[in-house]
Amino acid sequence: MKRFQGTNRNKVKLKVQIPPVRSVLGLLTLLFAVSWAQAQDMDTLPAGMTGSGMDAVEVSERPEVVLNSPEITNVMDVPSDDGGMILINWKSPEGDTKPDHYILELKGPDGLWQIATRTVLTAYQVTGLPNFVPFSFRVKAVYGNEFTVSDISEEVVAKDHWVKLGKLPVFIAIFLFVVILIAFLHAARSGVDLFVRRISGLTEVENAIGRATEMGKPVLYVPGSSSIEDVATLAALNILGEVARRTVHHDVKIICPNRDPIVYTIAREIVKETYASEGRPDAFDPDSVFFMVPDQFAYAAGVDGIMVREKPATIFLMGMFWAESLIMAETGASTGAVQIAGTDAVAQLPFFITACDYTLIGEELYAASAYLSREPLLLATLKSQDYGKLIFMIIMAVFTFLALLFGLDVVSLIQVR
Amino acid sequence: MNDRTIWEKMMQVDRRVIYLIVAIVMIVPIIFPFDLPIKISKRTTLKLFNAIEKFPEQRSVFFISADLNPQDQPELYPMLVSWIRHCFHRKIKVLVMCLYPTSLGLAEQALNQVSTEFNNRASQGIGRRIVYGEDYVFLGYKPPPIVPILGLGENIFDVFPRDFYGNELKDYSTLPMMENIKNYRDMDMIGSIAANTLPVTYIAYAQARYGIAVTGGVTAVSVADFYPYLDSGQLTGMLEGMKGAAEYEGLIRETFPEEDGRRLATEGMSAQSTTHLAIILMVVLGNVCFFMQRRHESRRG
Amino acid sequence: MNIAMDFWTWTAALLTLAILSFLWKDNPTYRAAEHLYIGVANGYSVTLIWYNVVVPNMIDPIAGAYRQVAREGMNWSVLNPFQEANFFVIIPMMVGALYITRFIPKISWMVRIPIGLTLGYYTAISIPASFEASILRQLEASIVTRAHMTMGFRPALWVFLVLIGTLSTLIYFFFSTEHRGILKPISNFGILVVMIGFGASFGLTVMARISLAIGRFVFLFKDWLGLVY
Amino acid sequence: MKRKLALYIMFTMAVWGGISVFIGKQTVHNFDNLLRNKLLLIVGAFAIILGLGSLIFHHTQKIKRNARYWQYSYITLGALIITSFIGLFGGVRGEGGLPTFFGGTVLGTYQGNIYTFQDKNELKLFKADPSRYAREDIALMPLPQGVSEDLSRYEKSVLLREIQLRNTSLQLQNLEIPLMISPVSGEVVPFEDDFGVSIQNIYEGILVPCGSTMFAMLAFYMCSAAYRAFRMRNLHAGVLLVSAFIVMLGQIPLITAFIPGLHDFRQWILDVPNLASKRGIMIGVGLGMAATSFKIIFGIERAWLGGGEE
Repeated sequence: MKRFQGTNRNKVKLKVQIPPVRSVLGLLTLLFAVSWAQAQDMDTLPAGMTGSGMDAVEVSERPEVVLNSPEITNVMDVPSDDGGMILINWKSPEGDTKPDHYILELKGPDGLWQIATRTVLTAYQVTGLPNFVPFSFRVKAVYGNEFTVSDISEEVVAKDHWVKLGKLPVFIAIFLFVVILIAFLHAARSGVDLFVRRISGLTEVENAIGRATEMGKPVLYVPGSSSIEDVATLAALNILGEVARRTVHHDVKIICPNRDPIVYTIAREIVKETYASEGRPDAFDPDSVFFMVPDQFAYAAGVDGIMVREKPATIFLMGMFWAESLIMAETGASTGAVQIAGTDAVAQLPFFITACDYTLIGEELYAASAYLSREPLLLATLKSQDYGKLIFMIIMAVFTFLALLFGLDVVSLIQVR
Repeated sequence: MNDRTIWEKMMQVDRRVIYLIVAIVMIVPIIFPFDLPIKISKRTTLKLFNAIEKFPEQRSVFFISADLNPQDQPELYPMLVSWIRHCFHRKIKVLVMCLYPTSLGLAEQALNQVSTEFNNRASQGIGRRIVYGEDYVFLGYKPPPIVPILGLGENIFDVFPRDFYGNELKDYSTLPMMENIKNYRDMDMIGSIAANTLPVTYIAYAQARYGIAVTGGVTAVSVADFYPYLDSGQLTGMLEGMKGAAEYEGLIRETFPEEDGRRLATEGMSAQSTTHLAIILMVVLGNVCFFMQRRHESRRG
Repeated sequence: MNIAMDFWTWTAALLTLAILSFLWKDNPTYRAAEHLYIGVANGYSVTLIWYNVVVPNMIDPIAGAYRQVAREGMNWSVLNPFQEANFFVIIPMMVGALYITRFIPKISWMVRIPIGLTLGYYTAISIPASFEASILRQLEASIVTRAHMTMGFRPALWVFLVLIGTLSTLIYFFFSTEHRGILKPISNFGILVVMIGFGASFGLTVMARISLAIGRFVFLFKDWLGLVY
Repeated sequence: MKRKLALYIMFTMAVWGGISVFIGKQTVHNFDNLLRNKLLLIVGAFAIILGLGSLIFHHTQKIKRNARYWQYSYITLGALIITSFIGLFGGVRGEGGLPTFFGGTVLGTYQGNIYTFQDKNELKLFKADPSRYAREDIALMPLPQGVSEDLSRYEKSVLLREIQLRNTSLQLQNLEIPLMISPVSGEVVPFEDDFGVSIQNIYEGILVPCGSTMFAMLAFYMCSAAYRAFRMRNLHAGVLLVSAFIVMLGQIPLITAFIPGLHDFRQWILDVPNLASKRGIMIGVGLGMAATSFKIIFGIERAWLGGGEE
């Protein structure tokens, strides 16, 4: 078995000259100050910051002025969407008097005019329309108690399209991630050493199982209380394999109660596979991984019962948890077991941190199986996760820089619609 | 080991002692509740209250999506009751719907409770009578959640042909208020009472598409999830857990002197506050013991 | 004093007490309540699955399709899965039945087929979902623009601070290099921000959980014992 | 080969699931919905058989081996069988083969115009003669023989509600009353749910109290966790403690009334550092999720295939 060898491994060299802390702080302050000063000079609000609601436009009471009607400039099916949407633009009426607001109306095949929206803007995206049904539109400009009406627009149908362009940023991000992943997988296959720093919660896993052997007591593994749809459950199942491997080596009993029948099926296969691959298929107890109950608190009650009756030496609480997190963690703490928890449920992390000995916070849970196994291919996924993060950090910093200093609309580049 | 200091003993006190203390500070105020001064949160509770106060009488409609479960009852039920009370006082029409079958009982209970309160007062000559169909309609439940959330934007009669009691929704002689309500555009605000992020779903689907104001009544646990929406103005105020409900009860009591209904959240707040205080004292005590013990040890070398 | 005389109120009250007794220590009443709870919850979910999944998605379509064929004779529409009544559902039922091959050692490998189907689909749809909701939307929200700067000095500063906090948190979770040099103070700041966030969650949750316990005691004292109005 | 087959199936499903998100065509959407909401649901429903098999095996093993506390396994198995029986045959809302209320049998319904009035907060129910519909002279007729005037709780609540809703104390109402043979007296009486056990009774009488009590125990656990773990051992623990402390204090009306600025400070903690940390964790988690998903889709992690033959 490959073991973690800490710092004497080859390190990725960080050759960049590291600036001192003070200059980083100074730079940040400077950026803030410059952009602040720039923003104060602007006399108009940038787009999207105009006040919303009716109070944005002053009502003027001048009935003698002739009120002009608005004009529809553009009616079109929203391109590259999943259908049901039509975009309408119109021009505000000429003249000094500005309307309070507009009423956009639409007419379907039933021939009745219906209100689509009331708005102060001069564009609107109608949603939820049936596809391939013609609709026509008109805009009313409302001045106090009076209004003027635009000409009726041509008929337009909403269509669904093959490619949703609004999702393009998601596609690019995934593509980028896959490229990084494949690069690292390639590197791992060709034997490049992938460095990962020490993660304290994870190095304790070995020790904790060692402790269970000394005491001759079982290990309790709770793979979260969610179903397979939660990726955290998958991560927990991956870690289960690593924990089971160590229990085989130390010849300790593993107890794994489950809440979801599909998770139970996979968990059982994983433990069985581990016993087989470690050459001890006979030692696999089919009753060690079992299904308990699909009810959230009944599961917590049952796990509590196992904790106080079986008195496991080590308890793993991995995966997705809700309110039952502290019920399990506190009961476990009262039995004196070593507890290692890991979840990406941010609301439950504080409880694990207070009640457990070691906690894997958020993405550490996802890093765990790679870290524990030290298998190059798994480490490659961990590295891609890490470098993906680096790229997003850079984007965050650079885009802020561009937006603040040059006022570029960079946010729309990554906006998902 | 006789040289264990009092600090050390206190630090390792049996957890059952703590449980006992908690139980006592919780039970005593339940049996003997007391009143507490409550500070109103401006950004959340007051904002919502003022928004509802500004609705025009008689023709405004407050649409409540009551999605509370029995386990959230202590926090969320008082909110529902308060909203209904406020609307009835202000002669605002109330439309109630549930997205989960488990919420039906509690929603109906709240409506019955408030209408009985008003009718009892009315029989003594105070206030007005509440009539089903004129002042409120209970739509019942329609799965899955996304169907009514989106469908109500188009046509309420497609989603709910009948109300919870089996009356035709289009039968305007029994349900006169439905004559003027067709979809979100005829409603003034959506109030979503839920222990999860349903208010966000309403923002995403109902507000984004149909431009209706949305407010939320949420549990204290999930409050933090909603602050971004409160900042951006997508949520018109909200009620935060039992505290928010108690504040709202107080506001109603202040504004409408005839209101004499039971203030569940305010009552619960006394047990809540004592327990809170107990926890805070325990944390302080735990730390005092910890530091005293450390000083003791360092002095001994 | 106005004790409830209803059988189910008593059951509920006694079970409540039995489970609360676990706080003292594991005891026969808790063990009985726990085992009862697990058994009943399983039985209830069997009922729910039967009436919410099996009946509407398997029995009703097949029975409907059978009636349709009996009435109108065979036509291809009964194989259309989009139709309410159809025979098509038999195919996923057969795939689902492969789960049961686990009990037959010779063909037990077939259990991997339904697992693979479920696993593949749910794993894949989580990828775009997590990129969109957890990454791009958060990225979008954390970029500071000039619009933020016009909101006033303090809000602008806070938005800036949120960005710095987010970046430091991310650096704390960066596994590929040791936290040395400039990274050390930044990642230390990151973990401090994380801890403040966790403290806030903890503080918020305490309030809600107390409400739950209060609700339980109100049940015991009001609905059961009738001590409180 | 057998492992490869499962891997190929998994990969095909993954490609479909991943790509369908980017396609806007309604037909694709419809098929995806069918797959998710119907087909995979049906496949997944069979897994519960494995689950129940495991549960029963676990408990029968315990009884067989006379393991510690084996007696309690009888409770679980008994409760499982009884609840499933009542649920499957009674139905969730009365749609089952047997009547909803196990123990009483609904014979049929009594239909007719029922005249109700409220007198000193007591409800009485009489049959109204439909031929004389005029409001003033409704004939007050007693109910048909065998139907007692005492109504079940449910009917009382229905009538009480009607009276409140209609804002009147007099009401002509068309009602359907289920009838049953009383197991006590053998007479035909209005249906009483008190006689039997329905799955709803079990849900409300056992599952809800057990669940909410487990949930409520959190309050106690939280206090003991706070007492034991909230100590300023180091900087991190200290920061956690202080921020939790301020948020907790800021929620107590008594205290915010006396300490100015506390309320705003609590808000600042929620709005700024809390938001920053949650955002950072979320981005990292999102990437971790993607990495884990790809690990499975690319077949790098294939423990789920289980052991045995290739």
